[in-house]
Amino acid sequence: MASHDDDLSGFREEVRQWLEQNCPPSARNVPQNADNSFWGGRNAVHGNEDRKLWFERMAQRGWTVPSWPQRYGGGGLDASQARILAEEMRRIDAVNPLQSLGIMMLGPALLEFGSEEQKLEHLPKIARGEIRWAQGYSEPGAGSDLASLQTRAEDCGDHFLVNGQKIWTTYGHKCDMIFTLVRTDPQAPKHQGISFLLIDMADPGVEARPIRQLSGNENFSETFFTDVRVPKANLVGVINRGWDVAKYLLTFERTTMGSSGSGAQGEGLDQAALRLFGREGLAREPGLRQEIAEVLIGTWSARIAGQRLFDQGKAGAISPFSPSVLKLLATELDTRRTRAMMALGGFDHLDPGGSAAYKWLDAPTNCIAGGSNEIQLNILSKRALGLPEA
Amino acid sequence: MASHDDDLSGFREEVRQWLEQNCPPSARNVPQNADNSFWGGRNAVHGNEDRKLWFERMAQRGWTVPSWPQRYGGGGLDASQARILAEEMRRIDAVNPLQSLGIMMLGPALLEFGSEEQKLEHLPKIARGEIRWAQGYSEPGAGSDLASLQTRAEDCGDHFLVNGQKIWTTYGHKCDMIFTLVRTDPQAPKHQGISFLLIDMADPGVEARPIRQLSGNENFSETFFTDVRVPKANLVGVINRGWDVAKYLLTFERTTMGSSGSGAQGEGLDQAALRLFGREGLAREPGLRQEIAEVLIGTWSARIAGQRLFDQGKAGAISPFSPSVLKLLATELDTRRTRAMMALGGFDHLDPGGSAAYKWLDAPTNCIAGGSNEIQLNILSKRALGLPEA
Amino acid sequence: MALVLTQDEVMLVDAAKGLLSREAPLGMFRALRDSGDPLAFDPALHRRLAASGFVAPNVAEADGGLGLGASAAGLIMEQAGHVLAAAPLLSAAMAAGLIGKTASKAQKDTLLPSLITGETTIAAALDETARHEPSVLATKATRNGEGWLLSGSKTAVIDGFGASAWLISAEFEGTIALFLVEQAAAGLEVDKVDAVDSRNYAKLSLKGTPAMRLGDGDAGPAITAALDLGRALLAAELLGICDEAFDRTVAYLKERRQFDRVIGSFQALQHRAARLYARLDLARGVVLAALRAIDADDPEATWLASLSKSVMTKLSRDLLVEAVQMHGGIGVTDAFDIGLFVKRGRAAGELLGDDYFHTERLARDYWRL
Amino acid sequence: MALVLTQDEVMLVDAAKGLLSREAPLGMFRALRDSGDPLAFDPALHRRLAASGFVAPNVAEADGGLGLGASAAGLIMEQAGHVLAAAPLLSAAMAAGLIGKTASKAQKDTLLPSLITGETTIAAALDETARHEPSVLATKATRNGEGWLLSGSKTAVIDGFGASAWLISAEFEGTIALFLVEQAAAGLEVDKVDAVDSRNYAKLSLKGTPAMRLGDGDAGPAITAALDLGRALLAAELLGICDEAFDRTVAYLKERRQFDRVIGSFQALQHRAARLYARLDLARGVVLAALRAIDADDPEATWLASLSKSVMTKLSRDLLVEAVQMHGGIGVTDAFDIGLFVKRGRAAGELLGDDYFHTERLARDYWRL
Repeated sequence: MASHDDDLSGFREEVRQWLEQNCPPSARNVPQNADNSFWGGRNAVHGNEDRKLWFERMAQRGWTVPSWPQRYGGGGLDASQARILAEEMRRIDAVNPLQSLGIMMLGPALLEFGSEEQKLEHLPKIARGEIRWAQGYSEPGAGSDLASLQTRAEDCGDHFLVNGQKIWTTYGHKCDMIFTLVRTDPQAPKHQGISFLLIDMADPGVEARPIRQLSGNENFSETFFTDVRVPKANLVGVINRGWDVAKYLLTFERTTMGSSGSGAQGEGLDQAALRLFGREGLAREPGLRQEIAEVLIGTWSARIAGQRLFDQGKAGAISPFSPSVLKLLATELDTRRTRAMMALGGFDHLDPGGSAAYKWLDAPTNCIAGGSNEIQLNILSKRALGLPEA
Repeated sequence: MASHDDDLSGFREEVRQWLEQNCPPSARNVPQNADNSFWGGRNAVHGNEDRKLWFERMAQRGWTVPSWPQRYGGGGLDASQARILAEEMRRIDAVNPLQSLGIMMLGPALLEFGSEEQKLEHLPKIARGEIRWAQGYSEPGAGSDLASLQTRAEDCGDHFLVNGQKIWTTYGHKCDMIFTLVRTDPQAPKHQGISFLLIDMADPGVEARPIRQLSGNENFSETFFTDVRVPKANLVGVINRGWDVAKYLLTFERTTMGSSGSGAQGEGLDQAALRLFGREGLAREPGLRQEIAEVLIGTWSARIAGQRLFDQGKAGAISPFSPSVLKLLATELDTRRTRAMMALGGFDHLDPGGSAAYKWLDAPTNCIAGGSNEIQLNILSKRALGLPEA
Repeated sequence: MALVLTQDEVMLVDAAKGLLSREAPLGMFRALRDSGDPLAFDPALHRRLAASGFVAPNVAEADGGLGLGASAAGLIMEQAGHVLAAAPLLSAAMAAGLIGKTASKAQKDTLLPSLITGETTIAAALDETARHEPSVLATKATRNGEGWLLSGSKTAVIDGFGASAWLISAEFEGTIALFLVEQAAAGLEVDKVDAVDSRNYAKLSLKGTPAMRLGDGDAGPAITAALDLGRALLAAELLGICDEAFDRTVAYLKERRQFDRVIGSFQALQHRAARLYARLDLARGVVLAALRAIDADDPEATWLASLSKSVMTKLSRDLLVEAVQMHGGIGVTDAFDIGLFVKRGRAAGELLGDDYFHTERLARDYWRL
Repeated sequence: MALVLTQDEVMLVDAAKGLLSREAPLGMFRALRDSGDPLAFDPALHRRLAASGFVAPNVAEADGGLGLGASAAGLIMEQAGHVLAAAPLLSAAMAAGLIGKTASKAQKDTLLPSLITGETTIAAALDETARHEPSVLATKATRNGEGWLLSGSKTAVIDGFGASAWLISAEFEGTIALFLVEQAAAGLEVDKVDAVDSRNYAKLSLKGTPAMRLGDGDAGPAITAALDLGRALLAAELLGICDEAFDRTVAYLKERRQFDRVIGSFQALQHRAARLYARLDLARGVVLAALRAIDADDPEATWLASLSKSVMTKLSRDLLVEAVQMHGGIGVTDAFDIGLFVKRGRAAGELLGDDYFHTERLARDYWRL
């Protein structure tokens, strides 16, 4: 134990020094939100030269994806080391060098289900921010009932011919490639005729149209496929077994959504309460104050849950239901938090350009996306509790 | 309008004077709860001589059942007059002279479905408190799914032979007669083979065993029927159409439960908060104070709903779903109110002999009885909203 | 008065519903929003509503109005909520209340006729804090010969941008007084404020701005009454918004299919919808009780106004979240209408005090804290 | 320490579960309750638990204990919650904490050995108000030669009836001090208090009662630490109670048939059960975090103790109501066991502060109010 701990404290020291030397001041203390993030891709846009440098230095060490194997462009760190890196980055408030669904979603799927060729082809490009990936799951008629999807990939010998429509493609209109679920066997039972396919969005027949949300943001697109030719090499895993890959990835997505909510970005509700109300004001409106206190209690509980999930991971004792639990509770808490923040600012927070209104209008999306919270409740009641179908 | 109003104010004056002269002081300011009520019956017990006198005087005028026709022992009052009587009784805090399921439940059913003979036989005895009635609906296997009841009444020519078991018979062990739902056609679809039967509990083969509740109270019994012979004259309404009577009565029960919760008996939560906390203490615990305030808001809203229901009744515009709405909200509010009262008193309210603990332990019963709140939600979603079966 | 609608009121509701659905369908509000029109309402629509007697129906008959009271104003607001009609109905009714309770005969004769016809719009500027707290009053009035000058600032002025005039509360020698400031007044700055519901709001800045005082007594009670009227009317509008959003949601539940069934056949959704139905039913009575009490000059009116605003703000918050959730992905797109209800619901809940404010107001009043 | 159980802890839990299910099944508690035994626990059971090291496992090794800390005490309490074992475990652990942090070596040597073996029971008497508010301290100590005399009263003394001794907080010359009062002390009146959970509680009245002071410094921090320990242990017990009530409810949902289906197939009930599962999962981490922080002398321990008590009190209130409702009629009968969990859950939630108290404590601390 002691010697591993010693190793780790040496590692921490090394990381700390490296970060001090390599993370430029303007890559620190940057509000970490979707707009400020570097997303990579063929049309990559860096916030500024310093942040570009920061990204390149991190990519060089494989620390854009610290725990991926080095041969795929990763840093090859173990869980403890990766955590130390994250902690040290947080200590100096370094901005995330590269944000991407490739890192969060496709990478883990390829590591688990991809062929060696696919790993060597795609993972380094993700790590180096060369390709920005979109996720193509939901369809207009297949939301909660994802497996009823109708986008069709027809086997044409050396390629698939893809026709159909996806919706809720995160930043689809800004992405280079998309990993999709497509139906390859229309005759099979609905979970058994689905495959997991990688499609280049620059290919003829692919069109992505942005969707405007309540907040005015355009974080999603509709994506249309019209006679798109996709090479067979782009099939991940076994044909007609794409649902296995999807299930695996949905769990990742839930965990991400479950943890992102627990640490609110930007000014916290607690601090806003002090700033807007002052210590005396907190006594004047006991109802709102109690609501804020309850949201804080939820936030602290969720943080502990994140810590516990990490510890369980290290101990190899993660419950398969934790992602659903965290996704459900964190997204609802987030909705409640943004509502309390709206109330706190009263008339001033009705400003559609302000961050309070923006976050409040965006929060419900996460209760629906990534498997609606009703789906999480179904998962928990059916699988965790073993309650029977009607 | 004006002359009717004049009539009413004359009536009010008359009622007020009569009450002043006829309601003895010891029949006033009596906490109105089950234990203090006069329930009538073959083994009737009066609180004291004055209250006995009060009951007799009221029964004499038919004011134990003010709005029933006079020929059945009632007062023959119209809705406005009945309301004035109720208001005037409340003004001097006169105790209810006679409480009974006969008044609340069986009477309305007989008025609607009974034969003239049955009305003349049973209604006056209810009005005069001679017979105390129990209600025999639920069975161990038929709670929410009431229509699946199995107690059987076999047609034996001049009588029915009844066998089976009822549960949750309110004060069954203290009652003289019971109105029951029994299965008269086991072959028919479950809602169509049920009849509404009156059974004398003194008859051979009837046994009622009290059930002890969480609060220690024994408000209910299990009731067993073993080869009980019931005259055919005791069938109310059409054979195998008892479900119509049951539905009609369940609506009455819901309305009663929906309105009883809105006016908490005994010291209110609001007054208790002042007494136990004082004005300053209310500021010291904002969370509990907010909870109490929200319960009060619910209470006031429910009172307005009661007023509205009355006004709708006068206007002939009652929604058929109001009973379910009020039953659902009032019983849940009651549970919440009793919980807040428990919290208010802290350790002292854990006393199992105290009224706070007693009410808290009894409150959940009403969320289950009278058609569980889940059944009310089913009624609302299916019938009020027209949402389809699965 | 009874908590059921009279025959006349039923006819009024039908008329309002008919006119609004013809002249101000929901798409009109969306088009107005997308146009970026700074006025954020259509004066022509407002005058058409006025022509039917829907603007400030609470002006007394003695003052040349219909004398239909808060009840009529509320029923019209409720119908306006169904289509999100953007017209300065709330400010007109509040102005009518304020003028009716404070102004001299001459002032009434000058102000009310054009208010009723919709030719002028008069906005009440009573708030000075972001979170509604009418006890805060820093605006001051001073004498200036025969007239008055005002200095201070106001926020959350409903229908305040481009108004013909503003009714402004200010402190004058220790009492609360009410003043009228005209559009062209010197030292007046009116800033349009954008809000999520794309309605008309303004902030006012007053620097020695000439003003006319309405009446001469303590305007405190009239201001409280106008705020209570506004609260009850917002509660009525929220009721319309909630009814509409709920009906659309229930319809969607019957139409949208997933897992080879309409999603409205899922019992978990059914029970959630049924709970909302029950709460709506209860709230309907509370809103009507508040309107009736205002019309009856019942001393409980102020208390019932807070109750109605508290109940409807809380219910609308819960209901509109459920409406979005039950619509799923489509519910969070700007192209779909449910979001328009969500945004207006939030703003209407916030204006003149949210549920936290009113619950606290009730508690303080009830316990005399 | 990590928020997962160590191997040793897993073994401890198994041992506790095994012993409790053999020696203290739920029926034992019911029988004890029905017997009306004024002690409300079985001393023989307590000694058997002690023999396995389950009583006051938090006594330090240096003081002759197992030194397993709050974590072990909490895990045992959690298991006790499953069977509602009535034994003075909570008071023993709190007494161990108080003595460990305040007493002299000689005092520890006198008091701790028999506490650990279960031969003596020592109850902490810290509360003076019906609603937990430890800042209220009216009990006074005065010098009496070499000793002290106490005057005042205490309430909600957990396991306080028939205890061998009581640890009593009192004010002495402006500081908070802790005293031990023996059973036979003059001027001491101990009244048993009945409670819905049929456990052992007492009120104490002290009139010039001779007492021994533990240590000589300010006992305030030790008292706060003991209260926090008690709160975390009650949270752990509530977790066991909720887990058990929930498991029984889910089992009932799979068994009870209505409308020709098991009721657990109704989606509305499924989703309600799933929500409780999720909240239980979250709460489990919170309780463990509080126990771990206490053992690590983490400055956040006091804060996490309040968090755990707040979260578990609220969850238990909601969960136990649902447990009754989902059992239907049978759930409200005295003959059925679920009600025993409801009653103990309420009392455990109330003791040492409910969710309202602890939410407020967190808020005041967090915002420095």
